[in-house]
Amino acid sequence: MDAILLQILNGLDKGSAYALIALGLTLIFGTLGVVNFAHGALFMLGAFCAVSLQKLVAVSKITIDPSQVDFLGNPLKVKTPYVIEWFGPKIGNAIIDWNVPLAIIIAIPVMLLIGYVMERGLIKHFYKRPHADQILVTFGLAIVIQELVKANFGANPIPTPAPDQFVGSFNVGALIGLDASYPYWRLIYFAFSALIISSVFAFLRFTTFGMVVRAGMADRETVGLLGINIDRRFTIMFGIAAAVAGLAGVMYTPINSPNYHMGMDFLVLSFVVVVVGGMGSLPGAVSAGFLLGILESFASMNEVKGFFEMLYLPSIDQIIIYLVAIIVLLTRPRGLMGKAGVMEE
Amino acid sequence: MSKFTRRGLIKTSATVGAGLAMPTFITSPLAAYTNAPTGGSVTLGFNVPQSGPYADEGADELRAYKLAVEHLNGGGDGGMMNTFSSKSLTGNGILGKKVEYVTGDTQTKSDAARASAKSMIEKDGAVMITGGSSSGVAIAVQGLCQEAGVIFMAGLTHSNDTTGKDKKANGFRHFFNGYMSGAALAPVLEARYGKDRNAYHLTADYTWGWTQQESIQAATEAKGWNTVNNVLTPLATTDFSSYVAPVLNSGADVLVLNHYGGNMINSLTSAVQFGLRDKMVNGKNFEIVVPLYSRLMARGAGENVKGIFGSTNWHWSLSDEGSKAFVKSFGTKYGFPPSQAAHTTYVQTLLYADACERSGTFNPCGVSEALEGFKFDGMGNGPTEYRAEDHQCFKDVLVVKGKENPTSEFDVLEVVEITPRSQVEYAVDHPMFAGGALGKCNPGA
Amino acid sequence: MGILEVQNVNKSFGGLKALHNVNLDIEEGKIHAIIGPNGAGKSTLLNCFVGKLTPDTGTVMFDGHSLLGIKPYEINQLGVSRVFQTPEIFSELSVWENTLIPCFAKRDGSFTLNALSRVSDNKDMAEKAEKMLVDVDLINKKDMLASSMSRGDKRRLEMAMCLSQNPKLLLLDEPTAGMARADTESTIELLKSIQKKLKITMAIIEHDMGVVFSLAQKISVLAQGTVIVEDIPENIKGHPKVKEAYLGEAQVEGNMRDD
Amino acid sequence: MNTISKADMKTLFFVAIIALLAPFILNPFPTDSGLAQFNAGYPDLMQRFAIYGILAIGFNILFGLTGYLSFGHAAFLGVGSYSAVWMFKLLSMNIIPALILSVIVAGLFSLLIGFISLRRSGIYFSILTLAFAQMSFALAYSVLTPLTNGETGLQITLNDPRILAAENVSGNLPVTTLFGLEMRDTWAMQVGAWDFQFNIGYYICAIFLLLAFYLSIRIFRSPFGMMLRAVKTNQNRLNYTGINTRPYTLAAFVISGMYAGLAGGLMASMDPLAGAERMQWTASGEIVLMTILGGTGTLLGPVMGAGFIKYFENIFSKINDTVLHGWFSWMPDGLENIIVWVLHLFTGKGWHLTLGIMFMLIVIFLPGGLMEGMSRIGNWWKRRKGDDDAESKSTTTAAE
Repeated sequence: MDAILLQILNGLDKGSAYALIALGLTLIFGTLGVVNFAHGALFMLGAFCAVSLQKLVAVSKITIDPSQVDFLGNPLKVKTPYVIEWFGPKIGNAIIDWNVPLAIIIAIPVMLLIGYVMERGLIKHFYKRPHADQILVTFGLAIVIQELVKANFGANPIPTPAPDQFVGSFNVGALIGLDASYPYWRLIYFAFSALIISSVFAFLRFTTFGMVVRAGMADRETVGLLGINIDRRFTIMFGIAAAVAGLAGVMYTPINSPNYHMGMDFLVLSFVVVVVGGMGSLPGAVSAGFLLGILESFASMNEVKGFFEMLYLPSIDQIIIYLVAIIVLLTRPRGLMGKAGVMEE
Repeated sequence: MSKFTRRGLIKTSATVGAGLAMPTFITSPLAAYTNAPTGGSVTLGFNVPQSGPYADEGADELRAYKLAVEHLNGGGDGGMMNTFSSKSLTGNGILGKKVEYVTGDTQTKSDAARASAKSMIEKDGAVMITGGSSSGVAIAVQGLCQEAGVIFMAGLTHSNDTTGKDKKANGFRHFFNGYMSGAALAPVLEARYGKDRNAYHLTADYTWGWTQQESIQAATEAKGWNTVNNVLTPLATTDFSSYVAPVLNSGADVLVLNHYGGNMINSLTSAVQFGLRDKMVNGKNFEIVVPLYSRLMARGAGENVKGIFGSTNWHWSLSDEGSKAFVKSFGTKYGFPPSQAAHTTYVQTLLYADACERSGTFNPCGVSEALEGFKFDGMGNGPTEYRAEDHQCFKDVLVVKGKENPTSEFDVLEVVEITPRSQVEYAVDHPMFAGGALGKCNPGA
Repeated sequence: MGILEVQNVNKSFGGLKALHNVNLDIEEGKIHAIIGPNGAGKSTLLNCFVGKLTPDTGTVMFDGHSLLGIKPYEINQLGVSRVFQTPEIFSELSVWENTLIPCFAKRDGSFTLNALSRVSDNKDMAEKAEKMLVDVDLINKKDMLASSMSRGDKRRLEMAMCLSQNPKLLLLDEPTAGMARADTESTIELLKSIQKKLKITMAIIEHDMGVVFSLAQKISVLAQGTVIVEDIPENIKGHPKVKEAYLGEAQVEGNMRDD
Repeated sequence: MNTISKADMKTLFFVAIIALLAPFILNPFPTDSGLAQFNAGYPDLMQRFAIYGILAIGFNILFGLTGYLSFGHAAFLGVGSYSAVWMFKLLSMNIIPALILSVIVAGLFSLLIGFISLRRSGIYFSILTLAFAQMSFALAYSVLTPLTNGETGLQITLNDPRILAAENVSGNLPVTTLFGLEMRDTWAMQVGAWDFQFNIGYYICAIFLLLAFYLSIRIFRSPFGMMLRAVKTNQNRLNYTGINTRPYTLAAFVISGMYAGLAGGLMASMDPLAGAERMQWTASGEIVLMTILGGTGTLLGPVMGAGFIKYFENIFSKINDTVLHGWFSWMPDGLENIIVWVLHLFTGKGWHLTLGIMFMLIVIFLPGGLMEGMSRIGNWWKRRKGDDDAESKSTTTAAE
């Protein structure tokens, strides 16, 4: 039981990242009709917002300490971050320590801006072009973004730890009479994702803006005929989608050290998630994200692997996502919640 | 239209005619071996990952190569050439020819690596290929060099197979291997953690992972450890939480992570997040072991590596003369200490050059003969020997531990023990290295 | 006994009953029009004939075969062709190639991998296609891209493609919708001449009462998912039930008066 | 010959000439000049141009003609390579049995995957093919190691059985041959400062490329090809014309799978190694990029796209700082360093960046891919020469 509870939590956690990226992809696809292969790159950029902030707060004053030597035998250069100089060790260290949560504040405007610029500068010109062109140009953009990040930050992962308070784990199982400890930060990640997802849904559901956008997603022309500037709203939605991906990236950094190709690692999986959920369906994207996350976690359990090995399917964890995608698409032609006629031509 | 065509045609045929009239057709001179250098220079091919997850490692390798070329051509402070026990290198290139080099991108894919190596051989006339930072790539390129008739001086490759079942006469490996990691680590682990331990292995599900796991399992079991489980993890895994979570309830008190690179960082991070290191199991502190460490990659795991044992080929904090000389010239040139990848590739270049000098030729068969059974010192790691039978280098292996109080961002690992060479040696026909044949050296052409 | 017999067909979408006990009998060789106000279920009914929808209950028999549960291409192979509201042609192919496609389609639906001969080497097909284009007066637009033609020409092309298969039943879904007056007239003439020459049974769904009354030999009026009247055109005009069904649809009333 | 039209014959002839003279055309710069870096006329890259050309031609039959975007085509390439290497290991080093087996195995594999995936269309089809290919990759990399040799890739070794081959006494690995002609044999010709390489393997690849190209012309112009284009533009009308599209799409899928198998087999014949990465989604993506970059649905485009990407991968990645400094050494030091620093971003390890930028530029400004660029240049040239309309029109069609 403990093991199952743990794997459900793991699944929800993995699913959170899938769901957030898939949600953004679907928002962009549903509003603008654009297949955005650069969405993984936006996730990665979010993560690098945290890395940049980390580098920024670590900018240091260098003093020479003759009592120590560096690896070449020269006097050691001691670095003291300016934030510590200015605010004293207590606040300074706290700022450095709370880098990741602070990065959220920075990431929101930055990602909104990046999304806005991307849409106005590039994507806008591709609305009427075939999906293949959209894929190619956004893929090209993803490579460019990725390589620029690599040129700046290198290819190795960069550790960006969570604040000290959140290091360690919490016995979630104790709440229901089991014994299952789960890391704090992963719990926070899940809660944060749930918050973001529900705010996006609430925003679409309860605000006038959201209602117009939803109406536009269903029938763009009619809403356009009503004299509403739907394009402008869709541009904003692109920014929001970029921000969602970015926030997913920021919060993900303490879970796994970010590197420049983390976006590509998620991209293909997110597309599978979107399609399994059904192209254009927001609830579909979110539920497929969590579903695949949980299935992936269960597939990695020794018992499950052993069971499938008896069925001559060794290493089920390698293929589970793709296998599920195939089964879902063959039994439900348009994914779990897809609408007819979307992207089928 | 017709006018234009006719004029065009006349013009073209005139050019062709001129081309045919001019030529002095010379087919390439009959050479004894592939890419025999003819002019005043010799070209080496540095084939390293420049894109993909190991790009930083590749960049460090490339820095070391450039340094080695500089030293061979008489520039800089000469680095390890001054401490190297063989004194045939004099700083006037190799056999009097200036050393030039070409670089390529392996992309850490065996296919791309071979394409890149082929272009070096076919287009640039490289007479030796070196580099790489994964066993798959090393074995693939080693096979190519064997076929093409050039020498391959392997870079980072840790799989037993490189000098085991996939060994080739034209390929040489300076780096250590999975077996040696196990042999070096096991006594240290026994001393620190005791005889009565239950180990749980997480292993990258491909050839290197398997051989690494096999080696460390055998070595620790010989010390009395019990292996609880070995779980294979897919290469593409980025989040290891679902593999780490079951470890606690398995009854194991040691977790061995047979992962490298990004996989290692992520699995170690997950394991630490799940609080494994704070747990007591069977009345003992729970421990994590990472058999193969790379300083560059360990940095990516940040705080999480502190106090965790592993093995490494070389480390810049070594205090022998060779290491000191290398760290000095590398550090002066680039401003930070070299990684083990840089050390390996630097040494490999020097060793190749030296073998050419000693044999008096670039012919792969001559070079190979000079390297086989070659004993040397002064290149870090103490007295070293290239074994003739499998072209594996035998030298001391370092057991390291994540440093508790690093003084700089490069100061991630500390050397716990230098395991003497005798302890990590094995017979040529050891079962983990069986199968495959070295074959004969191939000079190509 | 008609060539197409529809008996007790019911179809609901969720809670909405689109078709309710529809009975229809289309006689061989006649032009049969199905009319009705918006939302009466005309299109749903048509989709049940061609395999796009399967009725919940009831039967649709064509020439002794049930049309239920079989694929559109199988229905076509039985001899049913369909003309769409917006012409469905191969818009990225030339007019010439458009007409060739039905020529190459085997009536038994068998597949042969004819991948090595040139299209133009198949002389009999080329002749057949050429004749087809002459018939619909498009021969001088042979090399045009189909998408660049006028709507009337597209309709004629589509009609030609359907007719080249010698269908036993031709289904027309608002064949003159969105057409200019002149195009409408010529389409009516075309249909009349086809019917005269080839004696093809036709079922037409139409909004334009002018077209209906100048073409149809029999009319079924559909309202709220059920057939309320089925009779010859003369009796439909001014039928109280029909008036009732169309009540409020002033435009249609106007149309009827106009005639 | 009446089997293909004059215009197509011209195109074929053009390709044949280019293929024949490739060692000259691709080596425009003298060997010792700084620009020699840009020369692509060495055997391996020329072979790759031809092989990826075949792959892209085949992919175009599926994507360009039929409109089905497969994201898993690399799987067939990989399967073809594995089959070929196994033939080298088991039978002999002759490439003919290897190629035959690769085409057959890839055909069967694509029949299986196509049969299932073609039940869906649009992006759902793409994801199904992607899923199959990724599963193949994952399994080939780990579980199927006995069959594929996993991470390292399948290679020939000295102790392979090779039942049809004579006893190997040399102690060296045998090389791939065509009835005694060694694939790696190269005849080098020096003309002045130039050095041209004529490689047997390349010419064999080129012959297969021409055959593949010829076959693709035949398919494009055949009733089958017309039917495939009809599938792309309007499946609905086809259905209402009594045509079941499944056999057509499946045939197109299998044909393009067999092309990919042939390409994989040739790849292994030129260099007897089959790596699992050949099946990864990025490899499939590369095929898609090649086709779109060159010009989807055109005859020549995919081959050009393939050449374009392979050129970047192999040439730009080798331009390192030393090379750059060599080029600009005539400049004043400060300026030289600045220029090298800027270019350094785009070459060597930055070649991906250049590739990404090129993708974007081409897609933005040339929606029809490189072929559109070609025809634009052609038209511009025509207009400059004051040719009449009819002439330019006929050439545009021919270029297709």
